[in-house]
Amino acid sequence: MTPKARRWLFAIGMAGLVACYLWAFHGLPGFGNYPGPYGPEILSRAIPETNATGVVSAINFDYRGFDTVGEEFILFAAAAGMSVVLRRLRGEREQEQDHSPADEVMHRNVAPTSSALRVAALILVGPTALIGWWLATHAQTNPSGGFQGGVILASAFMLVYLSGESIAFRRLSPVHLLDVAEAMGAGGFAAVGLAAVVQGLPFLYNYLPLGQSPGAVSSSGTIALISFLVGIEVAAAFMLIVGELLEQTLLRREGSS
Amino acid sequence: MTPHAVMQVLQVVALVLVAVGATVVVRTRERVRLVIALSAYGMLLAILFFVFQAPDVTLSELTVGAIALPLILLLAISKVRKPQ
Amino acid sequence: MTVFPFLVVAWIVAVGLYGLITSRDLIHQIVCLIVVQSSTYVLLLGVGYVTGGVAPYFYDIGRRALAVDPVVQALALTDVVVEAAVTALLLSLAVQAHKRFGTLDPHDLAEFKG
Amino acid sequence: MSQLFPLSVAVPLLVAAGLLAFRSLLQGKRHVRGLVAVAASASVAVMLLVLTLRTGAGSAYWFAGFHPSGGVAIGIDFTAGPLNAGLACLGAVLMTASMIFAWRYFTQVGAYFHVLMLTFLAGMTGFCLAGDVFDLFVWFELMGVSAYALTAYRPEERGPIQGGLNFAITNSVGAYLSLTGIAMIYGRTGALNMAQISRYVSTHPTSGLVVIGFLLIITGLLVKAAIVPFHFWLADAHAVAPTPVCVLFSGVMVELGLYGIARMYWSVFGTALGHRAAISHVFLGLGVLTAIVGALYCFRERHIKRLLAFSTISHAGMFLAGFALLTPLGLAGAALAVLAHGFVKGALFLGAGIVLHRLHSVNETYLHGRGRHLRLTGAMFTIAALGLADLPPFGTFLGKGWITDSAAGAANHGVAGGPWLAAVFCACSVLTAGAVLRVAGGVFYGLGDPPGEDPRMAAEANEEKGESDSGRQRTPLTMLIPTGVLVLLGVASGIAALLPRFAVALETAAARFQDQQAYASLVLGGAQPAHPAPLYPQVPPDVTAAAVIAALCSVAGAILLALTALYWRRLPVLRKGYEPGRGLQGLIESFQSGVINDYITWLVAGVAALGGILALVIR
Repeated sequence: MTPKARRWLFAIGMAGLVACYLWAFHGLPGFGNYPGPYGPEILSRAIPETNATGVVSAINFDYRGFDTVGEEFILFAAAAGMSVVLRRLRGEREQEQDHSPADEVMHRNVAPTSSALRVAALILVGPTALIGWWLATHAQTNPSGGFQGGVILASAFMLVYLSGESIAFRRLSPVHLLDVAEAMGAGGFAAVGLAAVVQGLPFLYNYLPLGQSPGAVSSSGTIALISFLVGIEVAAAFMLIVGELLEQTLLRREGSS
Repeated sequence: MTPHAVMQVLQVVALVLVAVGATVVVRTRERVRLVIALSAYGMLLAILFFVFQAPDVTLSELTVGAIALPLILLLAISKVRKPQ
Repeated sequence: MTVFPFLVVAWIVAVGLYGLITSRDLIHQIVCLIVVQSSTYVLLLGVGYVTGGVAPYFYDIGRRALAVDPVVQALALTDVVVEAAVTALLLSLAVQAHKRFGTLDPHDLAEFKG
Repeated sequence: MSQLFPLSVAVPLLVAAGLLAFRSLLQGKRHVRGLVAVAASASVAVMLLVLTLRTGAGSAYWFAGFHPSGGVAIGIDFTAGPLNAGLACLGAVLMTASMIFAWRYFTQVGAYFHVLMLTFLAGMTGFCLAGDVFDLFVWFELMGVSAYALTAYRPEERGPIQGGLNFAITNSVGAYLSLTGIAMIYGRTGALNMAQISRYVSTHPTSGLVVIGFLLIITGLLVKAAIVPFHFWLADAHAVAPTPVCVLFSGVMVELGLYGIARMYWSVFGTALGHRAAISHVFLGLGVLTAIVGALYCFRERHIKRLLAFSTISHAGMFLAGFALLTPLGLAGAALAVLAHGFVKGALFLGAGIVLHRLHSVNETYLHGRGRHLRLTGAMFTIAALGLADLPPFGTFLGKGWITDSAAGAANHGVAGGPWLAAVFCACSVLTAGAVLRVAGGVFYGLGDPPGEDPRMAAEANEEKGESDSGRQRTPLTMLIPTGVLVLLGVASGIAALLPRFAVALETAAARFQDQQAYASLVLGGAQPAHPAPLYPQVPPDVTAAAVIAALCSVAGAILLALTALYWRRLPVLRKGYEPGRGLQGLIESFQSGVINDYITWLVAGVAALGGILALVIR
C-alpha cells in the first residue's frame, strides 16, 4: 500500500472509529456520575471485611486478587521473554556459565561519570530504598502497594548504576539471584493462594488474622503479605529488564571502543 | 469559587494538558526528545490522575510512566543508535 | 464537562494510532502504542469518577465520606503493569531486530520477509 | 471437584516459577526440566478433562470465597461448561504434545522455553474459564505476552524477527480497544462480571454504548481469531515462531479468539443485541470472507509454515460461520470441527517440524522429492492432510457436516445461511487441503515435475536452517509419537461424534452455552437452572447424505487439485508460461506491503466498517 493510500484509508477508518466512540459515550452517564453498583458495594464492605483502609489495595490483593496473580505473571513472562530475546548473538556469546557476568563487566571500560553525580546518586540510594520498602509494606493503609514500592526499590539499584558503579550493579543483581527473587515473588503469590486450597478454602481466601483495628500496619491478613511478595517480584522483574538492556548496552559500548 | 468548581477547573486544565501532551509525543520523531516528551507526558498523566482522586494510580504512573519506561527506552535507544 | 474527558480519550486514541501508522521508526511506534494505551487509563478513571468524591482511603477520614470508585483504580493499576511489561518486551524485540538488520524502519524490515 | 478450577491455572504458574527459581540447579539437566514441564502440562490436561466431563450443566467457582450478593458480583469467578473446559483441555493436550516434540527438537531447550510455554498454558486456561470481562483481558494479555516471547524464541537464527513485532503490536492494539470497550460497559453497568452485565443490558434499552462496547470488546478477539481484515499478523508470526509453538498458535490460540466472541455474544450481549438475523448475517459474511481469502492465500503459498497458517485462517472463517448460524447444531459443529482441526493441524505442523529438523528447510520448491526417505512422516502428513479435507471419519467431516446441515435448514430458524454454505465450505476445503496435499505429494513422494531453478530459491533454501538440531540421521521417537497420537486423536474425535451419546451431549452443551438466562442464574444465583426438557435435543443429528457427499467431493477435489498443481506443466491449457499464483502478487501488495502500518490501518478500517454495519442493522 502506498503511504498516500494508507493515509486515506486510515483517515476514513479513524473518522468511523471516532464516530463509534462518540456514539458510545453518548450512552454513558455524564462525567462524575458513576452509577455503581460495584464500587459502592466494595466501599461498604472493604473495611469491615478486611480491616484495610486502603480500599484499592483491598481490591487488588483480595477482592480481585486473582487478576493480580495474572498481572504478576504477565510481568514475569515479559522478563523471561526479554532474557530469551536478548540472549547474546552467536558472535558475542561466551560459553554459557563459563564465568559470572560480573567478571565480564570487570574488563570493560565504562564511561566515566562526574564525581558530583556519583556522590549525589549514592546518597540517594538509601532513602530511595527506604521509600520503596515503606510503600511495599503499607498497601493496606496508604495509597501504595507492592507494585509502586517494587519499582522504587528497583530504581534504588538503578541509582547505584548511575553512580558509575556498574560493577557493583552487576554484583548486586546477578541474574540468577534476580531470577530466584522474581520466581519467589510471583510463585509465592500463587503459593499463598494455593495454601488456602490446601486448607479446603477457596483459592486466595484471606485466611490470616485480620488484626484488631482497621488501619494498623499489621492488619488485613494476606493483603499485606501479598503486597510484599508483589513488591519483591516487581523489583526483581524491573531490575532484570533494566539489567538485560544494560548488558546489551555495555556489550555495544565495548564493541565500539 | 466552591471547592467543586476549583476541582473542575483543575480537571479541565489537566485534561487539556494531557491531550496536548499526547499530540506532542506523537509529533516528536527524534528519539531522545521523544523519551523526554514521553516522560513529561507521564508526569501530566500523573497530575490528571491526582485530580481524578486516584493517588494510587498517580504513584504508579509516576514510577512507571515518568521514570521506569523512559529509562528503559533510553537504554534501548542507546543500543540501537547506529548500525555497527 | 460531562463528556469532555471522554472526548480527550477519543483524541488520544486517534493521535496515537495516527502516529503508529505514519511512523517509519519502530521505537516511535512503540511509544505511540504507549500513548494509545494511556487512553484506557483516562477512560477507566473517567468513568469511575464521582463529583465531589474523595480518594478511597479511609485512614484519617470518616468511613461514610463520598468516595470515587475504587474498582477502576485497581483496574488502571493492573493496566499500568501490563503496559510496562508489553513495552519492555517490544523494545527487546526492536533491539534484536536492529542488531540483526541494522534498521528500525518497518518498511526495510519487511524486505526480509520469510 | 471445584478446587480443580484454581489448580488448572495455579499449577502451571507455580511450576513455571519453580523452573525459573531452580534454573541454575537444573542447568544441564534438560530431561528433569522437560519431565517436570510435560508432567505439569499433562496434569492440567487431565484436570480439565475431568472438569469437562463432570461439569454437566455448568458450574461456577468464586475466588477468595466472595460470592455475589444481591445480584452484584463482588469477586472474580471461573465458570466451566463442557465447551469452554473442553477447549482449554484441547489447549493442554496440544501443549503436552508440542513440549514432548520439542524435547529433541532444539539443540538445547533452555529453561525459559518451558517457563514461557507454561505461562502460555495458564493464560489459555484462564482465558477459557474466566467469567469476568477484566479477568478475561488479564489472561488474554498473559497469553499474548508469552506468545510474543515464544515467537521470538531462538532469535539467533537468520529469520525475520519482525514477525514477532507485527504480532505483538497488532494484538496489543486489539487488546487496548477491547479494554476500552470493557471500560465503556463498566461506566454504564457498573459491573465486570459477564452474568451481571448480561442482566443489566438485557433489561435496559439497547443504546449505542452496548453496540460499540460489544464491538470493541470483540475487536481484540477478532484480531486473535485472525478474521479478515484483522488477519495479517498470523502468517508472519507462524513463519518466525518455532514449529512446536505454531502447533499452539494454529491449533488453539486462534480458536480461543473465536470462543471469546461466542462467549461475549451468548453470555453477555446476545439478548440486548436482539435482531438475531441481522447479527447472524454480519458474522456469516465475515466468516465466509475469511474462509475464502484464507484459502486463496493458502494455495499460492510455498513456505510450508505460512501455507499451514493461511489454511488456519480459512478454517477460522468456517468456524466463525458455524457460530454465526446461531443454532445449537451450528455451534456444536463448530466445536467439533475446532477439536478435530486442532489435532489435525497440530499433526501437520509437527510433520513440518520433522521436515525442518531433517531437511533444514520448509520451502516446498526446494524440498521437492527430498523427503522420500521420511516414509513414516510422509504417511502421517498425508493422512492428516486428508483429515483437513474432511475425509470421513475425521472429526472435521462431521463438524463441517453439522454446520452445513444447520445452514441448509437455516430458513426455518429465521437466521442467515443456506445450502450455498456447503458449496463454500467444499471449495475452501478443496483449496486448503489441495495445497497441503500438493506439499505432501511433492515433498514426500516426489510427484510432479521437478521445479525449475528459481533464483530466489537458493536464498530461501537455507532460511530456516538451524532452528532445529541438525545432523541427525534418524527422526527421534519423541517427534514421531506426538504426531501419530494427534492424527489418531483427530480420527477418534470423528468416531466419537458418530456415537449417539456423544453427539447428543455435544449438542446439549451447545444449547446450554447459548442459554443466556441459564448462565446468568447459574453464576449469580448459584443454582443449576431447571429447564423445560424440549429445549435440548434428544436425538443425535443425522449423518446426512449431503454431508457425506460434500466430504467425499472435497477429498476428491483436493486430490485432483493437488495433482493438477503438481503436473500443471503437462496440461496444454496452462502450459504457456503461466505460473500459478503469480498474478495475485501485485494485487496483494496494493492491499498490504507486509508492514505493521498497513496492518493497523486495516484494523482501524475494519472496526469502523463493522461499527457502521452494526449501527445500520441494530437500531
